[in-house]
Amino acid sequence: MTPSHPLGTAAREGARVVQVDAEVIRSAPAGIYQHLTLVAPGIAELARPGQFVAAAIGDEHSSMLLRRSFSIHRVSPQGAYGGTVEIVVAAHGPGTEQLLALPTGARVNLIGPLGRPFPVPQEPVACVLVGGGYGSAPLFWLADVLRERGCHVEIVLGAASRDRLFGVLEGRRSADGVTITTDDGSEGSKGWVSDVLPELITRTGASVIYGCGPMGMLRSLHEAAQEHGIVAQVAVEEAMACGIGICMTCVMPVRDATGTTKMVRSCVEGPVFRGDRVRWDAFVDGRCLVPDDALGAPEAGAR
Amino acid sequence: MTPSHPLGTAAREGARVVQVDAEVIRSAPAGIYQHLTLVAPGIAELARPGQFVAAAIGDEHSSMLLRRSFSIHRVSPQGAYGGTVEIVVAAHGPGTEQLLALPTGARVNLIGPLGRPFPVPQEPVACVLVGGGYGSAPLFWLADVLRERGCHVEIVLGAASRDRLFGVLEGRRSADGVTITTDDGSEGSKGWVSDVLPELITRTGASVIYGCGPMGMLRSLHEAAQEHGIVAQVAVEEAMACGIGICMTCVMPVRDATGTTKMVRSCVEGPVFRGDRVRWDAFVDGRCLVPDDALGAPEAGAR
Amino acid sequence: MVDLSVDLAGVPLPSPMMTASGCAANGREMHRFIDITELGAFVTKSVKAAPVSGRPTPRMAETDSGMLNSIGLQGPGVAAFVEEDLAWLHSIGARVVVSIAGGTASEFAAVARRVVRSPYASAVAAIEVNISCPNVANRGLVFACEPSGSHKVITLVREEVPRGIPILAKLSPDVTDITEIAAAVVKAGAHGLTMINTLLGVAIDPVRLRPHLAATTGGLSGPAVRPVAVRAIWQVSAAMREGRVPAVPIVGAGGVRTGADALELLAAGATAVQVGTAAFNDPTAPLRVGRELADALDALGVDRLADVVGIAHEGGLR
Amino acid sequence: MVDLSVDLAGVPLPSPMMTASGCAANGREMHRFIDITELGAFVTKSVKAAPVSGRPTPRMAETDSGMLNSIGLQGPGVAAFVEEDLAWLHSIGARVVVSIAGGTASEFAAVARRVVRSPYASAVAAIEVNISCPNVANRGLVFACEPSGSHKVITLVREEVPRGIPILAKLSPDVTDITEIAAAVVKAGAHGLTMINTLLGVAIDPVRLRPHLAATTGGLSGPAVRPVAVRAIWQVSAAMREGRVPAVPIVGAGGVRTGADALELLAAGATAVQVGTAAFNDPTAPLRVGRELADALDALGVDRLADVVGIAHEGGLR
Ligand SMILES: Cc1cc2nc3c(=O)[nH]c(=O)nc-3n(C[C@H](O)[C@H](O)[C@H](O)COP(=O)(O)OP(=O)(O)OC[C@H]3O[C@@H](n4cnc5c(N)ncnc54)[C@H](O)[C@@H]3O)c2cc1C
Ligand SMILES: Cc1cc2nc3c(=O)[nH]c(=O)nc-3n(C[C@H](O)[C@H](O)[C@H](O)COP(=O)(O)OP(=O)(O)OC[C@H]3O[C@@H](n4cnc5c(N)ncnc54)[C@H](O)[C@@H]3O)c2cc1C
Ligand SMILES: Cc1cc2nc3c(=O)[nH]c(=O)nc-3n(C[C@H](O)[C@H](O)[C@H](O)COP(=O)(O)O)c2cc1C
Ligand SMILES: Cc1cc2nc3c(=O)[nH]c(=O)nc-3n(C[C@H](O)[C@H](O)[C@H](O)COP(=O)(O)O)c2cc1C
Ligand code: FES
Ligand code: FES
Repeated sequence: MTPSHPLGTAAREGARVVQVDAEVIRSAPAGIYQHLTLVAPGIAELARPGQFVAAAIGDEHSSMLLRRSFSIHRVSPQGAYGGTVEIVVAAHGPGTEQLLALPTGARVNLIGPLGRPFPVPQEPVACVLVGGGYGSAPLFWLADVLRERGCHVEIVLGAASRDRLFGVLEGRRSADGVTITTDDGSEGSKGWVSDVLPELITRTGASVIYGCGPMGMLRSLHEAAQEHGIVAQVAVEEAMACGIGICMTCVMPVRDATGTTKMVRSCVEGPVFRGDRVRWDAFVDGRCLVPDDALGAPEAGAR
Repeated sequence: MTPSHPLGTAAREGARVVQVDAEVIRSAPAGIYQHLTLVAPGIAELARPGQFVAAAIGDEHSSMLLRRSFSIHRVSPQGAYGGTVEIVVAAHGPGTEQLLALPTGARVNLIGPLGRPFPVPQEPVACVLVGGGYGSAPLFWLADVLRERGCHVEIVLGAASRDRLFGVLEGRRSADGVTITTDDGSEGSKGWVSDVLPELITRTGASVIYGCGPMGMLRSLHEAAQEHGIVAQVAVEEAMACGIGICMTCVMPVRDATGTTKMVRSCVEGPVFRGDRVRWDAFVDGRCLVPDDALGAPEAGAR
Repeated sequence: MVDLSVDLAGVPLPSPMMTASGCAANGREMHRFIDITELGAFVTKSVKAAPVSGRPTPRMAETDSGMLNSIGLQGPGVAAFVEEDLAWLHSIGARVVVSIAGGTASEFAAVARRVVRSPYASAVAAIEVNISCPNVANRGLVFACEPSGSHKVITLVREEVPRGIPILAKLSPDVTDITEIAAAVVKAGAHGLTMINTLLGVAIDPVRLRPHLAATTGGLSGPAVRPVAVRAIWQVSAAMREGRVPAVPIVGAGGVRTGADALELLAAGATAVQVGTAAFNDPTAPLRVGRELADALDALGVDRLADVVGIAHEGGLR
Repeated sequence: MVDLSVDLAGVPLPSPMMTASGCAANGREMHRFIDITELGAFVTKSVKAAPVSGRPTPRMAETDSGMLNSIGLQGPGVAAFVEEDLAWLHSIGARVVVSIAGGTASEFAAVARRVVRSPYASAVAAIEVNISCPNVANRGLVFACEPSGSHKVITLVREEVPRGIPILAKLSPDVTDITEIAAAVVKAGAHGLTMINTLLGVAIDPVRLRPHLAATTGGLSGPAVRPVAVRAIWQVSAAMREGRVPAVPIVGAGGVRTGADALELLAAGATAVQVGTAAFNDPTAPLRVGRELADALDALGVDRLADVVGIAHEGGLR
């Protein structure tokens, strides 16, 4: 099937976001993941590490209406084909399965770059970048940016098993040091990233941790950061329907500068949040509750 | 996209119909149509001219649930790939558009052969075969079968314009004579197939007319046949949801041998009907009414 | 091996999988693709007392992940149904749920009588009462949209059907409060509920700009409506748990295409599952879905299907 | 060039295309993709008197050709809405339909008052009253499911809204007879109707076997429900033609993704068309559909959109 893709395209002046019919020019396996390179003029030029793209699945006859979000792995603003964007896709459900089966030449309607990027320190400090599974995808580009600014960069890659690690070689190229953990010990040290963090923070004197991966891991990064009196910048992955801020499905409770908890959209105010702002207590058993003290929360008991 | 196609397959003993995941091995344009060859083991071995196949569109995530029916153009029970089935697809709506864009190697869940074939005369009589547009698709195979039985075969191909004719060369190979009409005169004689029929019937002394094409054309074949005291066997094309007799959407009013009009399923009791059995009067303005005298019709006025 | 057997109001079925009325004709056609005796039960097309021609065509319109139909209960009438269809189903050993319809409550009762007194009654696993028919006596308003009409139909049918053959009332989702109708039919003696029938819908032909269906309105079915089916089952099942509706088994129907879909209906409270429109896409679906269901339960570590019926009301699998 | 302009209860709009409430936030986000001043009108997210946090997550589940949402009317409250959102919409020159909500009839009235008395009232093309909210005074039953509650809301809102700003009552399809609710709200003074809001649905997580949404039930939207939207518009429009409901314009909503879809709603009786869920798939959809609609009308040889409104009731195009 060659989808006819009559979805719109958009590139309004000053919007700093575009909607394009991107073309898959390379699709290659990477462990259990699929590494896709797409020609997506406009996105590459605007993007910064930590931002993401939202992909439509199929054409107007697809039964899947909602967009799928993917961290931007890398961009190349120039190149033989025009600007390209790379993403790393893990099979999850029907939408990701369709994407990873796309042949080169196929078209995907993409919106990006979306969300707030990882904030980059003004000073050349030491940083620890932690990626769980495909969560490492955006970190190598971030590492490059940090090292250009003179930061010392350590990367920690964790996963359940060896085949679920992404970017081990790339890590060695992009970072000053790479540490690997797997739950089953099939590569690196057996255990969780949180096991190796304290030593790494202490040894490098890191003043910021960047993380991307499952919620439980992000929480442990935040806790490790707090114990060492530093800040974690975490990129969350909440279920998103639109990715652009119009549906209100992707919210989570986050404190603002005044300490007030609000249900904020992780697609526009995130996906990167300061760990100490996130209301980790609200995430329970795969759901996220509205804290009783959140702005506009139902009166306790009235829920 | 490579559909995952978890639809079932079936080939029950004695059923004389199979459901297979067929593979497209050739897809080539033919005028404005697309000529598809599919490896569909089982179907080729069972099929006879006038029968059809019903194709599923996409996999379980397709928003298009209903099967699309296509006359079998030809079959080759043997061959390098196993039995193949050929169909000729005209772009109509989203389902046919998806089919005609399929690359070779794609899979299509097919059911066939379905419906009743064209009845073939016992004696070596003269026959006129009339196809409107892609309606000619099943006629060349029928012509071969008739000529094997010693029948004299004339083919009439009609269409709005030259690019909508299907099988002009094939007709010249398969028939004793080919007549072409186009509404705009861009090939053959300008006009309708019904203009050339009377002369042809008279000249060849035909005792049966076979037809496949739009309803209006089939009706005119029946009328021409009646005027000459012969029979028309027409393959109709009513909207079908399943093609296999379980949905009751494809019905039309047809007289049985005793003269009683019943709403019969054109997918199982047709698609080939004797012209003099069809209640042509019920087809009005793109709809088909239930004649007041049909079995089980609502009391007149109570509708 | 997962134990798929279920108890439907006293009738043991080896599998929860059924066809849906009107989506498998009366068996012969589907039997060319699957062995219908392997189903939990085969559900026949709703039959009325006399032959019915049904509606003019077009009778169907494809819609996104669904379809509209306006067949109009075309059928041979109960006498021919019993002699030709039920007899054949009986002969091959199928478990049959006979779906009955009528324009008046007494027509329903007459059809039921004819079926249960036939020589083939031993094949009848249950009677499904399709109360989503226009009530001739009430301006053609559908019985299922109104508690008192629904109550009356079930009451009269109940008088005709012997003990041992459960009566299933098939409900329409097109009501403000489906638990109200559920309560009415269970109180009238229904031993189970089938949910849901189609939703009323209209499609317009985008070229002619007139209704696509010759009958204007039709019934919407297919995966598009599954969330509505799951909701209806959820609501009625919750009302049963709260004692607002007497507890009886629910047969789920609406948009089931895969094993995961069937599991949704079961977890929401259904004991058995019908596959309707999906069979037009894939005639093997009623059995295929059962296999996929068994595989899904196996993967979840569940041994007995009965253990997941209504489990979503209890917080799900732990 | 097809003339797409329409008259919405006295308010001239250059195009029938609108966003749908809750499917375009309050404008800024979508304005990054399309110029929302080119729409017939921009419809804001339903706003209540005070800030609302909304429901826990997951708040959405994708379904076949649709989705369920349980946002729970998250919003900043009317004061912040007026100062931040309406002010901005006013500043860019958008025509705005302000959607209001409440837990009591007087909350609706208070929200309406605040909006129409604001300095930005000149941007308000209409007030859309989202009566598909739980009525605190009536066991949380949704206002739109019951004629008297709906009537009361519109009556009180009517008292607050000056002449020249039409009031649109937004109806729920989850009722036995939508024409009854339509009649109640028009009699209470609604100048138009928006149809339809979402259908109540449930999805079950196939692994956890518990409701996918943290809130259990959600609203079903998207192309899956379009046949229900067209049916609701058809029924109410037919009732208006028969004089059973006073004639007012209908704003169609429900499953519009393409120009052909919009044409379905218009031909069934809608004067304007909202695009909701499709915007999550394609944020340009509200304008793109308008272009496709113009092309479709052009191909049919229709010069004025107004000529096809309700044409399906008259046998369609000839
Ligand atoms: C900011 C962000 C970055 C992400 N980056 C990556 C990445 O680099 N590589 C990768 O493989 N995956 C990434 N994900 C997760 C990815 O979006 C989901 O795996 C994907 O949407 C699942 O779609 P599906 O059709 O396969 O599954 P389904 O479960 O069928 O999806 C159903 C619906 O739920 C939504 N959904 C389900 N899971 C998620 C999820 N985890 N996050 C967001 N939406 C979800 C989908 O968008 C869809 O609308 C990211 C998610 C977010 C929010
Ligand atoms: C016995 C038979 C033989 C046919 N042979 C051929 C052939 O050889 N080549 C060819 O190009 N077409 C043939 N057709 C017509 C073909 O089936 C339709 O063009 C096709 O189904 C349209 O699908 P769509 O998705 O493109 O259009 P849509 O209009 O979107 O289809 C929507 C729905 O309506 C049904 N439908 C619409 N038009 C028809 C129709 N004319 N006949 C049956 N169902 C319809 C489709 O099955 C589908 O369920 C045949 C039809 C029948 C019944
Ligand atoms: C073509 C068609 C015919 C139907 N006929 C009947 C019928 O005669 N009696 C009945 O109770 N339900 C009938 N139904 C409704 C189905 O039995 C079922 O309740 C509904 O379609 C929802 O299930 P599905 O989504 O799996 O199809 C019919 C449905 C379709 C699509
Ligand atoms: C995420 C979401 C949020 C919605 N919020 C509102 C709302 O606040 N007020 C309202 O009246 N309708 C709301 N709706 C309903 C839509 O406005 C619309 O009536 C419905 O979704 C059907 O149209 P669609 O199929 O085009 O989405 C919401 C719908 C969705 C999907
Ligand atoms: S995903 Fe839609 S608002 Fe964030
Ligand atoms: S197409 Fe289903 S019965 Fe003929």
